Amino acid sequence: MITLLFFAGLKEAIGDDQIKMPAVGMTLGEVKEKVWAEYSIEQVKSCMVAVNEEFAPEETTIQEGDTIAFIPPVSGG
Amino acid sequence: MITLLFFAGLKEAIGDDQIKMPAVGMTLGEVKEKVWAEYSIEQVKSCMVAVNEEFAPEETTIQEGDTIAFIPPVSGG
Amino acid sequence: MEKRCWITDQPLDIQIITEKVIRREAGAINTFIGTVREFTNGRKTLFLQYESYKEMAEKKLEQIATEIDQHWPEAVTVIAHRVGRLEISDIAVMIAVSTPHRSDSYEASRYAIERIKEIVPIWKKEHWEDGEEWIGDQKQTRPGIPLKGEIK
Amino acid sequence: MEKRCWITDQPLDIQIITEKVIRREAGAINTFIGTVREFTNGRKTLFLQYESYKEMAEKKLEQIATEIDQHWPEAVTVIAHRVGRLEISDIAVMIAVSTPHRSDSYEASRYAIERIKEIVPIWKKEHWEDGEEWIGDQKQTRPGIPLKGEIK
Repeated sequence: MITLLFFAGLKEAIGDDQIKMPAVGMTLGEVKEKVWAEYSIEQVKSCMVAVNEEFAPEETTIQEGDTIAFIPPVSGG
Repeated sequence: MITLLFFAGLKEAIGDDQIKMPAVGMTLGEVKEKVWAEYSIEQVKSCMVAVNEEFAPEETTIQEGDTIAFIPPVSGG
Repeated sequence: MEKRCWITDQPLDIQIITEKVIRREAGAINTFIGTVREFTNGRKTLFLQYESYKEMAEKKLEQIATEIDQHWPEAVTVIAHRVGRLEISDIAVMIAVSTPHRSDSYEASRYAIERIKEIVPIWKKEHWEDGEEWIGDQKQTRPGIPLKGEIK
Repeated sequence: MEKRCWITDQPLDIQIITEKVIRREAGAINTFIGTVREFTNGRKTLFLQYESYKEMAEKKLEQIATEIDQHWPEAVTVIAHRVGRLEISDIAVMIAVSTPHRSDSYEASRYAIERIKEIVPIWKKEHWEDGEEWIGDQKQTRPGIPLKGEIK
């Protein structure tokens, strides 16, 4: 199982700040597709994704225990 | 009579922070020449001069009561 | 070693943060303080809510400080960002950089705030009199997507 | 109205000076703090002595703040310079500028320190282990001569 984290507007749209799902062996892109298929939230596709607190490309293969964070466009500062 | 003010290295070279002298009607350039003639300090000629707290060109004519400050290259900040 | 970059829900202390970078080798300190502004494009903000992905945000701030170390080896950098509810004029972010000479302090400080707006997972929600909105979610105000080269 | 530019022989207070520019209209504050550096070109400074032509120096600082008002109409500027004997790490000068947006705060702050080094009658004497010298007196370190256009 892996953990998905959602923040800011995406968290509000999903209705939860985290969900668990089986995804070991999938790519990050596939995980995004799966979340998109389930929630139909436009931002899921466009936002950046981090694996274990580091931005990662869509080709990344998910490992057991990974934490995947969906990072909407940031607005700190 | 007018008042001449000296600062920093020039004050130390002149040995005083101010002197009074008659100079009404003279130009600022002439005052510099006069001070130079008396003290032979190279910096007198090269430094900027302010009349009544404002930088002034050498052609300025001195009025009674003016305060003339010799401003060595500044090094604040 | 004390942390040089952190996220907190407590008020940021200008004096304490600045003092962290004062040292005998430095002759210049530049600080940047981002505060909550009341009006943006004529619209009145009541307050802001900042949220972060704290662990990653602290790592990314630390990455920015490391980038500064590389570009300006003589710089000492501190960065703090506040989260939670912030009122008008409250300090959201503070950067302090000390360097031997002044140019570097300005450049490194500027670099830090620009990078914060690019790569650090912190979001703000504007609360107006007539609504609220997560900033950065709209295409026209999207500073948040790191360049490809920044993805490790 | 309270003075926004001043010369003092007392320590400069970072908190107080910064707070003078915090306001609801501003979202950005840049501060520059010049401190006494221990080493310059490998030579060890023991302490510095700053001297000013106080009345004129305050006028010139005020002139710089006015120039900033003209170039950056939304800026609020405070500048303070300390004189007398300063030890290593003591603050000699502090500039604080607040603006609605960050670019202006950096630019105006930088403008202020560059102008201070050009037109404000303040001098420093370096005291080294093996001597002392008024800085600015030597041709090679002479930032102090205003351009002709600056003479009114």
